[in-house]
Amino acid sequence: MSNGFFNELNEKKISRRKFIKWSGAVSAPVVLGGIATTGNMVKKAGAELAAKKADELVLTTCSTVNCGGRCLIKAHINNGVVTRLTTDTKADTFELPQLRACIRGRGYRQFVYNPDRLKYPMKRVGKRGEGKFERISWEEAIDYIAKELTRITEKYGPASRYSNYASGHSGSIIGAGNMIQRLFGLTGGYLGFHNSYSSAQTTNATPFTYGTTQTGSTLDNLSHSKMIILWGHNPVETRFGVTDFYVRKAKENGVKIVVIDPRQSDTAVALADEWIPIAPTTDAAMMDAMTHVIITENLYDKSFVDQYCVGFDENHMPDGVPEGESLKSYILGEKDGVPKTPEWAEKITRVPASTIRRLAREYATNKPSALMQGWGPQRQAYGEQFVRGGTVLAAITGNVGVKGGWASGAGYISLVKTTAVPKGDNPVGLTIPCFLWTDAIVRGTEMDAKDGVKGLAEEQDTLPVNMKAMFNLAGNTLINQHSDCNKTAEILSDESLLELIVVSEIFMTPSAKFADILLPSNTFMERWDVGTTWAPSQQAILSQKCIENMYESKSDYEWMTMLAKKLGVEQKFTEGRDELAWIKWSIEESRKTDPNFPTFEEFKKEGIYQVSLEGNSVVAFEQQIKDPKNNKFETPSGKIEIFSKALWDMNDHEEIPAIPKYISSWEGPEDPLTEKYPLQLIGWHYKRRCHSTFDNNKWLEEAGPQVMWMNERDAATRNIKDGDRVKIFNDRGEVHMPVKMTNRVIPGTIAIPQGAWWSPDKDGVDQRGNVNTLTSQRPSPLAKGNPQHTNLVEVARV
Amino acid sequence: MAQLGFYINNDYCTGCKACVVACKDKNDNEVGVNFRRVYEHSEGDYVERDHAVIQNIQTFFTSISCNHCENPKCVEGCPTGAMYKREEDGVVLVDHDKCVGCKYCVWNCPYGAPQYNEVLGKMTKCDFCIDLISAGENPACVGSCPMRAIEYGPIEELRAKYGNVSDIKGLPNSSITKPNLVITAHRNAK
Amino acid sequence: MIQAGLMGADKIEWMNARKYMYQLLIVMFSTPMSQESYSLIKDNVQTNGFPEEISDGDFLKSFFQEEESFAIQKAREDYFRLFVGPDSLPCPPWESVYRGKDRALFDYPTFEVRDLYSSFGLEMKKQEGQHDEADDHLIYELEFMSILIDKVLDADSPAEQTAALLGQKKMLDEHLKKWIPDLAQDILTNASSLYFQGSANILNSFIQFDSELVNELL
Amino acid sequence: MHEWSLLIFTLCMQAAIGGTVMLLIFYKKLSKLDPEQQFHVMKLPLVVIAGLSLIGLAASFTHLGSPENALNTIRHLGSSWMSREILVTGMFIAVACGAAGLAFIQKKVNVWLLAAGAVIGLFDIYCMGAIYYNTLVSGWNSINTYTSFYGTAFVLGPILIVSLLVPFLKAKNEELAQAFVKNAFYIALGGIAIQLIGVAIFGITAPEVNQIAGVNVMDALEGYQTTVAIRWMIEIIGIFFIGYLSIAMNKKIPIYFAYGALAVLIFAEGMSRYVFYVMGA
Repeated sequence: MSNGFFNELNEKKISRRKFIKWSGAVSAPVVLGGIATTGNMVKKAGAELAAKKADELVLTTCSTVNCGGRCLIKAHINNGVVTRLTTDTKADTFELPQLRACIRGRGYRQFVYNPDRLKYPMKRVGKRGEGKFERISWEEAIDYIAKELTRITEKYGPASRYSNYASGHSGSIIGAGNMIQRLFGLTGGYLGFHNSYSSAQTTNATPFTYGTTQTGSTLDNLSHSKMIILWGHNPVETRFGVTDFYVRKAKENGVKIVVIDPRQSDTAVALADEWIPIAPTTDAAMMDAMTHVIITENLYDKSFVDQYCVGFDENHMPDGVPEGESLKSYILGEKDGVPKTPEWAEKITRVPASTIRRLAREYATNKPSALMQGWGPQRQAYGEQFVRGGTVLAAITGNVGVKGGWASGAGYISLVKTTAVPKGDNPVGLTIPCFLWTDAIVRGTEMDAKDGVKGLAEEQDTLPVNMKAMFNLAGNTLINQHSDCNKTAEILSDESLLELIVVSEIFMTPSAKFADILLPSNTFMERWDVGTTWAPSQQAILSQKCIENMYESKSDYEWMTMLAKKLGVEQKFTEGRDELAWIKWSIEESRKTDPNFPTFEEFKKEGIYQVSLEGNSVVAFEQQIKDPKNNKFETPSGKIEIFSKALWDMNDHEEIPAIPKYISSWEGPEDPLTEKYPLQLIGWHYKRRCHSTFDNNKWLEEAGPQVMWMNERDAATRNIKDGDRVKIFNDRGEVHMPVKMTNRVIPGTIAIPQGAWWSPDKDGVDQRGNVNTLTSQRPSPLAKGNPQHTNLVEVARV
Repeated sequence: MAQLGFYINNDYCTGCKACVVACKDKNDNEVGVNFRRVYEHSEGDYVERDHAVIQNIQTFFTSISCNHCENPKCVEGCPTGAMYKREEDGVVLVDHDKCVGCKYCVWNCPYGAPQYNEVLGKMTKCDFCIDLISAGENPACVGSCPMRAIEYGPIEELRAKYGNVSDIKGLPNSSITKPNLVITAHRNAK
Repeated sequence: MIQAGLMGADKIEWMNARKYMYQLLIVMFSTPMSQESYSLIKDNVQTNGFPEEISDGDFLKSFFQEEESFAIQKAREDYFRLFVGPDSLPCPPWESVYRGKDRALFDYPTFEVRDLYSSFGLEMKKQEGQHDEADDHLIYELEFMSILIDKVLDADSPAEQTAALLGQKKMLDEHLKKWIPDLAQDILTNASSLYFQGSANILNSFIQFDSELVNELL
Repeated sequence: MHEWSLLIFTLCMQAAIGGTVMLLIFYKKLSKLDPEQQFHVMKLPLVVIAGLSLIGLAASFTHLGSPENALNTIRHLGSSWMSREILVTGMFIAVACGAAGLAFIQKKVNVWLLAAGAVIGLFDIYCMGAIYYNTLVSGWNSINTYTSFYGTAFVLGPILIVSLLVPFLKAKNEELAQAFVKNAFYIALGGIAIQLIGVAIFGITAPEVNQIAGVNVMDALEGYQTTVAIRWMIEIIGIFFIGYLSIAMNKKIPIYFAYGALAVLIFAEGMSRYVFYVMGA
């Protein structure tokens, strides 16, 4: 380097003239008031210049998306960045199996560091649903929400405020939905919801048989069963904790496994000795036929029925019920003249009569046997009948409360209980079925107890006001997971109905397009929480914060604290705790009820609290069966209610029968609409998505492309070839997507994996393959639940 | 160390592809480059007797990476000698200094193991996660299988433990390259 | 305080010109177009004053001929759509996305740039509990250049000047020149407003020109 | 189907090799002319053959992912047919270019070089065939691979040479040109015969599938039946053209028709090779 390098400038290629001319081009220093052209960088705190390369830190954590698996994720962190993910590597034993990440858990690095993540709070500028937003600061966003919320509450009252059901990254202990309802509760109350999109029908119907939904046993039971029937249950893809691990262990012990499902699911392929294809919405008919065989061939457990059941036959009926209403009389067709024989069922279910007869005999004679019900078939127009049908079969064959048996029904059980942050009470005290939120927007004031509204006071017979403010946090149920997207889109786009929609999301999902205020949410690696699984939950994992919040994202609790401050209830809302403090509080609370729940320090070090099944094996209703004297069922009659007086008193016998009956479903195989739309459509939980999360992950798209399954016969008659792009349509909507021609689905039925992001073109035709473009908003009669596997459609080449 | 090999319990493979994505995550592979692949094999048909449906649909999944064969045709056919079989544990590797990206090994491998990487312009393949093994860990795919259906180890041990079936329906005949692979066949794959 | 002996008056003027250029680019890419920035750029920047190597493909000229409020609105919309979100970004302004392994953030470029900043005693301004932007965001790389130009101007010894210029050379050659052309190309293909087509051209051509200039100076 | 570079490579090489063989056959007759005139006539074909082989070489490079390692490709002669083929092809190209260069310098065609080129060329086609024959791709490990390669050489070679030689020759020696076209016609017919034999054998052997993701060749070619049919029609038309030319030479049909026939045949052989690579897709 010459001494003063400037003085050689003249000989250099860049001529002076050019410099002179150029230097005048940008005259005034371009420093704008609001724009910090400098100042984003500051002198380095602490003198050490070249940061020593910190050695790798490995933290155990887990995601808190609404996934049943809850796998252990180990984040390898190098100076503040997650560079690699691994999963559980401890010893893998029968009592304490490893919680290995499935295909979804493997793609989390692309989830956290995806460039398409929402980064800044945004305000809608175009029409609602148009998807035009501009960046605003957090203060602006919180001010706007506070101002609007107060205005709406004053104008319409607190009952117009609603926080939507969410199946996304909704957290658990300190979940977004609970926290906003806590905040609403402190500022006048809100319209709450009951049920869920996963299990509305089974949560409502099971108690009418057993008085509770806790009908599940620990999975080590399965190794003692002689036979397992997985009815519409596909744990391999839906990931109910480590169910597939235990079902495999059972299979190794020679247990016969039968899967009944319109699709030959991955569970049927890997675990089942036999797959029985059945037409959707007809499961109850097959159950009735099986009951017919069990009764007529005297295979039922007489003593069990006498001692523990009500409503089996005429002399086990509660009083005040006319003749011929018992299970036996219905099955033998004494009143309606139609005996529910396997031949009768064959025409409805398409299952050969001989198969029904054989299965019934096998199930009744091989004791104990486990009839495990999946949540798919209960998500139908008359899903309640399927649920109670399963419980009745388990009862009359005496498989309830015995090791190796299974009480069927909802099947909830959790060995590990965690305490969530309390929601506090809700002065408004009203809840609606979560599936009817669109009705609450358009005709809220007409919704009464018949619509499933709970908590109505004496003088109140309907909801006081339509829904006006919607908080859709960490969920895609605003449009993607809710039925009938086109109709929902219309309702949302009408700005006179909902006056405020706040969405907090990680990505730009179809629901986020309808936001007025769009808040960037952080991911599980940037916040604290504790994760558990769906039933049977055998473990809790500390969802540790591994990295700082990305961009300007915040966890829902963080921005709600700002909102609470703005609304003047910060102290009551936070009780002086931040997110981590609440987790520590929750752990202490859990330790009160479960002494060997680890302390926060142990939990942080260990990362996981897993209850070994050794000595903790639970069999549902074991006490009620062993010692019925002082262990009654929680039903009105204290017994298993095959005939439910409570249902009878609702006297809507056609839609809500007192005993489980097959009801020919609207848009079912016998609906006259089949002339126009001959094919039945069902959805299924796809292994590459957790509801709609991960739909934008390209690795998972390669592993599981979004294709519709169609039987080769149905495709041939419509001259469709494998891989063609087809249109699937009915009166509610139209979807264009590629088809996979396969015999792994029963003829007459097609299947679309649920959860793909709704991508309508300009005339509302979905181009991605969202099954909810075609599903109906007509709720099931008892639970008012979502009937998303009850659809009739037609398919044609595009 | 003796010749390494894989064991797959075909009977329990659910086709969930956790192994495929775990391998991609570990090797940072692009879409389209899969060192481990899961193939679905489905046959059989329906008989409709008036309204009833009788089926004999037989489906199973097979997870295959590279079987580091005894006499690998990819090594035999490779013009540059880039594809070579390591002495110490018989793992077949690609030497990127020699590989010319002619893709001839793709046509020679019965199991689709060589995966061409457009960006690199060279062939890449399963290397048995020798770095993880030497660090005492399991290969990415073995540790990822929810059904515990993939194991690895010296091939003789695997054969002693699980027999020496390496031919099932849908898989090319093992006589071609003598794969170091032991399979417990799915009931539909025999 | 500028050491008289070290630099002639016109050299200082050239350094300032480069600094103003970087600040102009920061303004263009760090905030959405507003009335204020519109008039400021319109009055202070004569694109025909640029040397031939730096050209905006006279998009800016025609941009300023457009009706003002329409032009501003289009530029604003483009800014959010191209760089901020909420939809998937056609041109994410991070080096890691362009040079990294799988188009994700926080890849090796982030760390290289972070080391380069810290070798000059600089680091990202940290908000409490907030990750904030990745270090290799376009704005911070441009700001680093303008800070280093100040260092050249305020240097007390030729050695310091050279060190600062070497820092600029490293940022230009090992980073900006490697991803700005692709970013500029993405902006050109995706931008709908003339403003960003113009600024993309300026950004790209200036980076090439500046790199030549710095190499000349060293 | 993305093997365009290989399609061009194989077609060019086989045409060049076929041409060399034809030149060798015609050489005896051509030597009747005085050397200076003989060179003048043979100059163009020699250049075209060298040119074709260089185009083929270039095409093969575009097929490589990392051409910088190209020198390594002959290190595995022991077991890899690919190595052997590259070596032999390299030798043929050297000889072909050498022959053309030498001819220009000495203004005389060196018959020994020509003969060497022909021999190496024929062996080269065998190597090319062996590459595909030894893979596990369903449909390639059959005699049809060899016959279609040799067939292409003996169809395109003669027609190429004839369409280059005869325009000059016609002015000087009418019936020699006539004889050449007739010879070319017969050899081309032979070429087609070889291919037909190969197709017949291919038809009767049951192709097994030795690759896990491999598709039975019959299914792979299912969509290409029409293409194959069209290909044979064009081939026949091209050959018919040459046949007509060979008998009706004097009726003032401009010899440029031979170029037309050549183009048609190249297109037909191109289609055949395209279908061949579909099997490997």
